[in-house]
Amino acid sequence: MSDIPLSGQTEAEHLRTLRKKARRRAVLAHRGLIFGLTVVLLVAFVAVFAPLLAPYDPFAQNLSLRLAPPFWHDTASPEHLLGTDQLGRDYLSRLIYGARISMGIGFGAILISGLIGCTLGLLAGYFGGKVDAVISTIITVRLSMPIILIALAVVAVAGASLKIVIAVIGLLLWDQFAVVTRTATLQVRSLEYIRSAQAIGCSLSHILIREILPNIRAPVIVVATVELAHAILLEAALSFLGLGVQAPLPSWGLMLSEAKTFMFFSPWIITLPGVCLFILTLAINLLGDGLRDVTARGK
Amino acid sequence: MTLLSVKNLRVNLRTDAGRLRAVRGVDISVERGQTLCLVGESGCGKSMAALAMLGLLPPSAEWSADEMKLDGVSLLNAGQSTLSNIRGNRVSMIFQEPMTALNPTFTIRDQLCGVYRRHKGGNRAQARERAIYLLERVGISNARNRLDQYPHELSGGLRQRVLIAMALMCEPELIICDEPTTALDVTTQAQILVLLAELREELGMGMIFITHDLGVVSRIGDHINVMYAGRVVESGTRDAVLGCASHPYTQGLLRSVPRPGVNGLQSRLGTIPGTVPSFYQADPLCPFRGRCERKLPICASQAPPVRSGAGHHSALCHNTEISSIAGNSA
Amino acid sequence: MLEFTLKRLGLGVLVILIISVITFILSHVAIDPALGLSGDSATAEDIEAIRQRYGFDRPLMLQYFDYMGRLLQGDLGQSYLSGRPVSELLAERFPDTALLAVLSIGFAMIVAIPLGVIAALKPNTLVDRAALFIAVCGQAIPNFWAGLLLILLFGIYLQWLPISGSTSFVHFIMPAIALGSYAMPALMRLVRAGMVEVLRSDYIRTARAMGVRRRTILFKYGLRNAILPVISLIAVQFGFMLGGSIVIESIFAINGIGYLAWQSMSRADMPVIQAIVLIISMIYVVLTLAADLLNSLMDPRIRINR
Amino acid sequence: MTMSKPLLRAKGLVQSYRVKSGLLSGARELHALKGIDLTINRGEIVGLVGESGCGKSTLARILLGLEQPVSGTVEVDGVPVTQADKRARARRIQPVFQDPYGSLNPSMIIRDIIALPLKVHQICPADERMRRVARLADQVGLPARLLDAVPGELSGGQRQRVAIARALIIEPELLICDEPTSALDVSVQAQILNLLMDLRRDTGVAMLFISHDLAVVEYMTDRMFVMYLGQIVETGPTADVFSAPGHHYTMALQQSVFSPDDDAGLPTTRLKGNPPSPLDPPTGCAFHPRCEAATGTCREISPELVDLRKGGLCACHFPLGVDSGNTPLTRSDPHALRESG
Repeated sequence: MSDIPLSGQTEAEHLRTLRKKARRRAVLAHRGLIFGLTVVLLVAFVAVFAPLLAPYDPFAQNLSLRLAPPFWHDTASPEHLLGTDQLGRDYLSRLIYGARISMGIGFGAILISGLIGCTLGLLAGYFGGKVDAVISTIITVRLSMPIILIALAVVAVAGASLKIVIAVIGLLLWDQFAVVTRTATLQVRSLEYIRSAQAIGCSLSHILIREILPNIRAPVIVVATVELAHAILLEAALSFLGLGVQAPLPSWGLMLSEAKTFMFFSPWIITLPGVCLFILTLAINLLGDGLRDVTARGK
Repeated sequence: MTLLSVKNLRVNLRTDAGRLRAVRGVDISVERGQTLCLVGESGCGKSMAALAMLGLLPPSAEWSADEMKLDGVSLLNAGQSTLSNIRGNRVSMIFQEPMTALNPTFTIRDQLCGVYRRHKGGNRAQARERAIYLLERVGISNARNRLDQYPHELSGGLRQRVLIAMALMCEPELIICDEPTTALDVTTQAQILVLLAELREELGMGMIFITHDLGVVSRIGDHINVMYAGRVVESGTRDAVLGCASHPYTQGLLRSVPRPGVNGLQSRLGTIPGTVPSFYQADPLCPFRGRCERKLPICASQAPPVRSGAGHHSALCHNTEISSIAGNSA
Repeated sequence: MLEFTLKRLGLGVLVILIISVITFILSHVAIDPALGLSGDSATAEDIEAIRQRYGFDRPLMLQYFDYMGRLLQGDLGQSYLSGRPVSELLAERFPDTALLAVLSIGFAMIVAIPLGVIAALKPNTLVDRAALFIAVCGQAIPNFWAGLLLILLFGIYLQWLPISGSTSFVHFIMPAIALGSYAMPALMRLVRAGMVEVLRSDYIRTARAMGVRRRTILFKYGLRNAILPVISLIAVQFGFMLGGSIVIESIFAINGIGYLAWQSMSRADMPVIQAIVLIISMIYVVLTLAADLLNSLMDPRIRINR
Repeated sequence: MTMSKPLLRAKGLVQSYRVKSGLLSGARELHALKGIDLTINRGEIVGLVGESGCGKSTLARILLGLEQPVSGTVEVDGVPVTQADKRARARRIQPVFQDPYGSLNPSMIIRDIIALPLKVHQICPADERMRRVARLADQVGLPARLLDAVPGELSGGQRQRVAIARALIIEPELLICDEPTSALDVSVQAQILNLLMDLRRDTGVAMLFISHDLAVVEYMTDRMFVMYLGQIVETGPTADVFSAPGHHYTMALQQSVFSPDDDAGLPTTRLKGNPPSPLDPPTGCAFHPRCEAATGTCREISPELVDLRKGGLCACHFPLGVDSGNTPLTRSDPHALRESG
């Protein structure tokens, strides 16, 4: 019955393929994104397959070969590529296992905080009014408390274990998720497709999960990367202060802390774990920036 | 002498999907005391053409023209500082969105007087007198007190009036209005149109009025350029273009507007089938050929000629006769 | 404006009240305060005696009101370790931490604001990329590691700066750089983003169409509107500096409240810890309140309620 | 066409919002609707005209059940509908909104968007659903190949067709079209208006057509209402309202319609001043500050809707086309009130 043949389709399809191509090009041309993605995947791979990749048992001490320097030194021990620590443990193996701790704690923590933050943000943004007032106050309270101090205090009270550290970091880092989800939901809420869904008679859960969530995923993913880096640094800081992961587990932060007494004579012993931490967080941040650039471009 | 004369203006925008050819060779000429309407649907390049004339294009844009003269002086190689001295002084521009077009953190006085003192110098009192005079002239009651208000304290209609006053602070020779009434209520729109027409008369300015609304054109335009896909497809006096439209696109547009006294049960609106062609390909042929009811075989092989009739009435089409009456044209 | 102030003030008080509940739980519920007060060598009877003397056997609500009452009088309790009043300890240690935080935020601002503005003015150029690179690196370097590297470089190899202590201004240079480098990237990004957004706005286009000079547009219109959100972020970051000082102070042995917190932490000296948490939170609340008020003074959209 | 029982009847709808301006001064009331009566018969297209802030979108949201009025009732088929039978109402009344770029979920494909109402109301099995979607897409002039696209790949007009298809798929009896073409170009607007007229002819669906554009309302509707600041100021058969408007505001609106004729001059505006703020409405007749015929009576007494001509109501003390001298016409004349009450 339509009297209007819509012949412009070739144009829309043409644009669609052009945009897709452009986006692929943008992703590939984004050096930060590619670097970040590669490093994060690599570290994840190392973390998963640590037992297969590590040349030595990371806990095995060899007191006769303490503080052996890495390969670029003249006095390097040929068996230990990156030398040994103050107890003669193979440094490369400990660094490989350290990736496990960092990635495990990082991902575990942002899973918890993402769940808390997104739920609060969605509810606050969608309902507004009193719900928003209450949730916004909770967010303000959380922002007002010094993270490291609270984390340390809780760990001091509850005892330091891997699970506790994950839980504490997860329960503290949800604020940015909540803030960003709330803002994004507020923007989407007033759009007419949400009103259409309401007028169709869709249930609340359908509206929140199917209509809103998929359309705010881009900013949430970007926050997730920022918070992943944040969680990894926070774990390192807690362990560095002696109230995070406990010895003899090889956390990079703990390794730094244990090594700092020896840094005057063996500077590489603080350089190596620090470089690992730096490169991993750098990669995660670059990945997040890259995702932000690429998704913003699509709009 | 022609106030503003632009020949073969082209504007390209660099985008992810390639080079978007927004304006593809447009000629514009405005006389003092005359209103030229650029009319066309969204995306036809009318706003880009106007921004190019003032050097206000976004950084992603590049432009070229064979000629661009203000009062006989070429602006083709003018630097930013020359253009900046012209803008707001000899040529002013008013935009569509009154709600966001004023700086929220400065008072009306700061913004009006700033423009005056930038171009005309003078002391605070002079600038203030001029601002009050103009605010009253554009129909703002209580102008003295309004001076110290911030934009968010005014309604949309009032803000548009403030913007008009701001554009007139230095008595420009040419004013460019980019859809100045589109965001306003219909009753306010009529008031603003009358105001702009009166001011043009009073100050002897030339005016370029950009709009998508043929009804508005019929009320305020002296000369009309109908734009489609980055080109002027028909040009002529208001009476010629609206009364004896020659280009199939103009005719289609005019047929698609609901007219007073007509109900949908009695007659259907005319429509233009299809959609606008790609903006990404250089195409010297007629941009309208894919949607045209009167297309000829030649349309697919040769660029359309400019068919001219009496009194500057012309259309870019193979299959048309310009039939306007010479007596009607200015 | 007055209403806005009162509203913000009310929120601040509410937030501090909620935090006081949390610190109360930390110091009175999570661990047994009687155990802490009595020391390691106390017998079960000693502990019971202390519990009764301090009223730790009463209902928690009563204890909380007591606690609040004492807080309002400035009594923050007594350190388990030294036995001295916590308020005294804090007063001793606070100046060093405040100095460190001010220097750090100063360092961050001096680097971030010019870099952000320049990057915004020349987007996608070498300057912009360099600024972005500095920001990304600053964000990724763990500040305790940065501290250690600074010690190695300037303290050990070059021997330009002292590596520990807080006796002179010079002692604060390295700690301030280490701590400030973490706040700098966020500030820089916000300045850049704010500037880019403002420069793209309709009213800047209007100003350009009216021939307003580029200089005026950048520094009068642009910076003023772009700086509004930055004020809030500086307040927020200052709060983070105070909290983050714990790591840096422990590395550089600066005798501030961060160092005190770390010392107390390892011995579970809860009165000191809860007091520090409370104080830092209060400073944060006051600073963000001040920032909001400053913002509203500069932004007529908030200042004038229609 | 007219039946004894109207499809939809709204009685005395009042809506107000609390606009918070601060802690101390308390919240101010924004009276969005001040007692609206409105009926829509089966198969009828009813127009609702007014400018921004007059409350027309609020009315649409109340009729759709998206917000609750402070007082007043909405009846469908003579039965009052309440918040409880939201889903039942949704099956009979569906919206078409203004913004074609905001009205479709950008992360769903067109096919699923159109099918969503069927799924939510569990009307038919999945394969039947897809057949219905295809049929309706054809009916609204949407090429089948677009069904697997996402909204971002469609033009404004195509999106509005999708919105219309989604609204029609559960075969509602009433479409509430809230400015369905005001974001579209004229040539696309013509396509959508034609489509709506065709759908009305083929399916007999009734419509409430909300617009600020009087020309479009004249083209589309059988009967119309004119709203100003939360009140209906004039109503009647569209042809009558246009041929002889009674309210001065209707007249002003009519004069603000510019048809593209070659001999039209500058518009004549008899309106004074600027539209008032809904937060601070004028006393008496809300239109009096802008009305050239306003007298002292208009400043003090709010006129009620009275019968002006057969089937038409108008709320004006001194309506156009009625020579009443200096005596206000409406019942709200204080003397008349005294006599009757």
